[in-house]
Amino acid sequence: MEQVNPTRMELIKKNAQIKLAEQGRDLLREKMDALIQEFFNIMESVSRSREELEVVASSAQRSLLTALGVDDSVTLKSASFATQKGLLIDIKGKNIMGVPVPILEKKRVTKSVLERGYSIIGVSGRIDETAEKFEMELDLIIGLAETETALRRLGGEIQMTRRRVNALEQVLIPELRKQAKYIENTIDEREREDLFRLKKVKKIIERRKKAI
Amino acid sequence: MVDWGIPIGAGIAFGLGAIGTGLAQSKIGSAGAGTVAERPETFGLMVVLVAIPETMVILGFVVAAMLMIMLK
Amino acid sequence: MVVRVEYDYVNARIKGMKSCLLNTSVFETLILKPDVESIITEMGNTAYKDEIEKASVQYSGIRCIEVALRKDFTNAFRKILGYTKGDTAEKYLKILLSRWDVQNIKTVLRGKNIHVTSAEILECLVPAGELDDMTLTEMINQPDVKAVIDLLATWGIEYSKPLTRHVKEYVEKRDLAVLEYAIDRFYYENALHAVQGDSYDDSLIKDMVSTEIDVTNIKTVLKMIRDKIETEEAQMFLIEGGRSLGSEKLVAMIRTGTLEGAIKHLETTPYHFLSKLAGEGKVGMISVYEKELEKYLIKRGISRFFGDPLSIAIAIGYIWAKYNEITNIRIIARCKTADIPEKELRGELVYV
Amino acid sequence: MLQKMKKVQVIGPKKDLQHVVDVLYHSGTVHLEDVSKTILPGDTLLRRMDTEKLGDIANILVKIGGIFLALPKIKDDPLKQAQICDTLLKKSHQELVAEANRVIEELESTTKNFAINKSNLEFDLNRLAKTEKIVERIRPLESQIPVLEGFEITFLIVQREFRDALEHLRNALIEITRNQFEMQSEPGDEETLISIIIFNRKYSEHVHSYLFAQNINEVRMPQEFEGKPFSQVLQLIEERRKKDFEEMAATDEQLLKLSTERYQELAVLKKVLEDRKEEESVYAKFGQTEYTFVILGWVPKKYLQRTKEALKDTFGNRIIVNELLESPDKKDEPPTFYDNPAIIKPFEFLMQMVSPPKYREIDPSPLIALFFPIFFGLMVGDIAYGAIILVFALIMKKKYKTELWLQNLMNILVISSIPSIFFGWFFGEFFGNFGEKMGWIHPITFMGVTWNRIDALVPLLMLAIAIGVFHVFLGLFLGIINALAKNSKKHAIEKAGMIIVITGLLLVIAGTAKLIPAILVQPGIVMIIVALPLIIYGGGFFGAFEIMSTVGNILSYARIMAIGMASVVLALVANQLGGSMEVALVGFLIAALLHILNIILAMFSPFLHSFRLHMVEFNSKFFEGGGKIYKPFCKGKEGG
Repeated sequence: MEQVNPTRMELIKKNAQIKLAEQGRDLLREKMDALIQEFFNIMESVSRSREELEVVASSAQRSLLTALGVDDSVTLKSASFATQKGLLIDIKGKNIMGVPVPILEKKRVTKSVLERGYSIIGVSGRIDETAEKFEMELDLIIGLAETETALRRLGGEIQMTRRRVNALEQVLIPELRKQAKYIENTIDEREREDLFRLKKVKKIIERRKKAI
Repeated sequence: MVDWGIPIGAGIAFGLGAIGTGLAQSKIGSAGAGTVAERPETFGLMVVLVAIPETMVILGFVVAAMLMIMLK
Repeated sequence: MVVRVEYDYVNARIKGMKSCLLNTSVFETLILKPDVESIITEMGNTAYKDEIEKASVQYSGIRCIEVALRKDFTNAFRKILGYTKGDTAEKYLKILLSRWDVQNIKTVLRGKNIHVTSAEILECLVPAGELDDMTLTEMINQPDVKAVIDLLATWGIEYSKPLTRHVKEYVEKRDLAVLEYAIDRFYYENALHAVQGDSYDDSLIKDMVSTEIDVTNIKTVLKMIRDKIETEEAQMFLIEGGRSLGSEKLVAMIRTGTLEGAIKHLETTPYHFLSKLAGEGKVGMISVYEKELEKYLIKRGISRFFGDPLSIAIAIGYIWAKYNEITNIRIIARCKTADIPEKELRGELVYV
Repeated sequence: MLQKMKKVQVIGPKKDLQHVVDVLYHSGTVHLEDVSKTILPGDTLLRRMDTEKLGDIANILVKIGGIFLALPKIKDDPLKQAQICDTLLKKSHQELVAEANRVIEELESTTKNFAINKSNLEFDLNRLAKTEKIVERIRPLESQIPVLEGFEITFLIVQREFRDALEHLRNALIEITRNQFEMQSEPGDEETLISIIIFNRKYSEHVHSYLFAQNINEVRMPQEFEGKPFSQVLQLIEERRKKDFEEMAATDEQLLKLSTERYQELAVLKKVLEDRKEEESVYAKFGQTEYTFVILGWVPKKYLQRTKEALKDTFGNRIIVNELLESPDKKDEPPTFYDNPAIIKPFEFLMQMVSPPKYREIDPSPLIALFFPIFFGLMVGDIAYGAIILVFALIMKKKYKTELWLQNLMNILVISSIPSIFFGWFFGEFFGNFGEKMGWIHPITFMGVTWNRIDALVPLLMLAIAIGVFHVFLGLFLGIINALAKNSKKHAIEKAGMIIVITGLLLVIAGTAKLIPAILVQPGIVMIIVALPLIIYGGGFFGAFEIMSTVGNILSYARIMAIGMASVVLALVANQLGGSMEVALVGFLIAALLHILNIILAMFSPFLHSFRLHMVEFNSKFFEGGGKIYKPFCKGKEGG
């Protein structure tokens, strides 16, 4: 506190700083509100797709089980050889309130029976359905990956903003206020001192006048 | 001059019975062998089954013997 | 006298083998068992004892059961084939056997296509067919798809023909399915070709093969409709030689564009039972139809037991019954691994 | 007689289990049932007894079986085996398992390696044979093309339908190799052409990648032969084959050596372990709760008290024996316990060969014991034959004491030979008509007939049929009793109807044949008409067909006479042929030979047919079978 110059000039400066900080805080608050709103929007869609994923996954698991039971595991594995291919996904980005969010270029993984690489004559419908359900699951997972990443980024951003707001509100602004108050006090004190001194001087002058 | 009719008749009666039994037993026998190979516990039953067609040759023999003895 | 295969001995043995199939009460106990381990124990009391014991040395759990079942099935097949060695009946059994050859060749080709390790391919083979272990191992040792086909040709194995015929197309399209279709189709054509005669045995096998073609075609049609594939393209995947469904009928089915419509076409055929299913609100799932069709096929196969007792009918009936049994056991065991409730488990089984 | 069985449940504290099992084992009265079959799913209280011990024995046995399979078989050496067996039996369970594991450890990897090695060699030989065949097929082409340094030779197989692919290939090769190549084609078989191309090695990659996409197959050789001239390849194959064979022989020899060293030990170990497993498997039949065990079993009623007391004496009130009520459903069928006097025992064996009776059925074995020897005797009917069979059976019995089944069969023969001798006296036969010719014996005249089997053909036939009628009626009568015991009135009525119809038929036939007063024909007809509805009610319309088969069954008893006849005729022929010989010795030899043949036949044929008459004609009238045999838990499991 010592480094503050208790001058009027300084006070004006501090007051300006306080105003700026308050403005910034308000702005950040607004941003946070917006982010939170966006966050909940995405959150809703994520939980929806999560539920969907669970349903699809359990039904895929079930199909797999049936196929394993009826068609024997080696047949299934053999069929899986036919369809083993890599999966290419393009990733782009977009901005939500300054937060970079990925967008996965969706090439649908779900294929028609003719695209799976095995002959449909020789592969049972169970295996086919199992493949299809897992492809659906994969589609969902990819979609979910996109939204979940966005969600995580947004969450991070919200937290950061909140920290900033807090810093402004609880540290910076009170500090500035304190300083301004101090300057004000100091200036007041000094003024009172001056007044008193002036009065004292006046008294001395008057006494001298009488003495003469 | 011997009367050949009776012995020939008896021979036919016996022979045909024997052929019939043989045919039947060959089939039953090979099937029986198959069954016993797969399930040894059926051996007793198979013996009986194989013996069943023997009725034919026995009846053939009865007829033949009757021809020979009674028409003498 | 007509010279025929000596079926009396063979069929008596097969009937003996049939009597070793599990009866319903054993199935009930299996279904009621709480887990896979207790199923293994229970199977130790059945005809599967030997194979279960052998497999349990190497594997445990579901793997043990699967290996034992596979082995037992192969053994049963080999046993029957052993009786008919040199007989004309061998021809019929080989038709049934070549199913595994086709499957094995496909597996090897698929594995080679994506460069799976040899050990992994070997694990997926079921050497129940004519291609023995040696041939299969040599096939796996080849570097690529074409080399496998070349090897088949070099050794004069007939499957090389349809494969070679389509190599060019495969290379152009880079699509293994081309080769798979070729060999699948070849299997059916070959089977039908082998039973051109008019003996009882020939007609019996022909009936089975053509019924199978029908079933396969119906499945194909349903899949095509569901995935909305153009009629012209879909037509290419149909197989000639069905029992009661000609290609015209099948095309008409595809043209309807809906599963219900297609199934309506089947009403006058032996496959009318599918239309009953359509009303039950399970539409859309091909596997539901497929299950019914397979049930039909299995029932038809097993019913051969009541055919001429001195013909190939008995062997066919047995093989289907055995197949059915093994599938059922596998389903039970699989369901136990995932704690499927008993009621749903029963739904999956194919009781005949 | 079949014994009444009681189902019992023995419950006690777990610590006494071993002891209780011992006591039960010594009392030898309990037929154990598998408790685990009665455990309901979801029953957490009662569990199957743990049998971990069994698990490791089973595993060891499988492994030993595997080793056994790999080793060549060597003759059993009973002396040595007994020695090893003694030492093994002294060991405790743990020691035995340890011993077995030690043996497995020593041998398994070795035998496995040998086996793998052998199968690999077979594999290789197989492959060589295949390769050789291909080489032989395409070798002729090779000679047409010069072998050049730096050039590559490739063989092609072309389906005839793709013949024009060869033309394309030629064009492509011209382009790739700038016309520096050689190409020859020749028919391979009906469907294929074989081609050879030779080109500079620097174009190799190019050419092969072209071939890859064509409808042409390259000949694939095993890698080690790739690119070598065929003469060399053939030579290599020959060398390899020789080496393989040598290796195979060496492996075999080593296996044989191993076998001579260890076979006896392994064989005994396997047997001991198998016994142990059998003993242990008993435990798998018990149930257990937290602190108690449950044993379920059947005890014959007459042994029940004894068994209970035995348990009570040792354990006091700690062990509870519950008598369970019999549940009426089929699942709970008690075991069948034959308890017949020794003379009937062998005939139980006959019954078991087909199917033991069910618990609630009448045991046919005493009846078989009565009729079987009579039928046999009637068919053989020769004093000398009977005596010879008796002696033969006694000798066989003495010689093969351990073969249980043979003992049973021989006992039957001994019992059956007695009536044979009796009927021999009755028919006056001693080696056929030999005795009569010698004036030693004569056929007995009884009921106005002289029972000489050759002359008294018709009376004998009548006798046989009469026996048939009696036997079948007896069977039907037993059928009624069985049906009533099983509460199936329909069957009882059907059988009763059958008796009446057959009686009626007999009256009609006998009446029309004037064997009995003709007045009896009408009552006969009436009986048929009255009883027919009974049969149809009881057995449906197919029941009516049963009448025909029953009549056939009765006629089937004619075989008693016919087989007897055949025996006599063969004996006569023997005597006549023997007697007609000029030289007495030759005649004697021929006669003896034929008689021996006849005796062998006489042992076999009457036996079989007597058996058959019981199983087919008699038992079908009442017998159902399919019971399980009472096997008490005691020493000598084969007892049965």
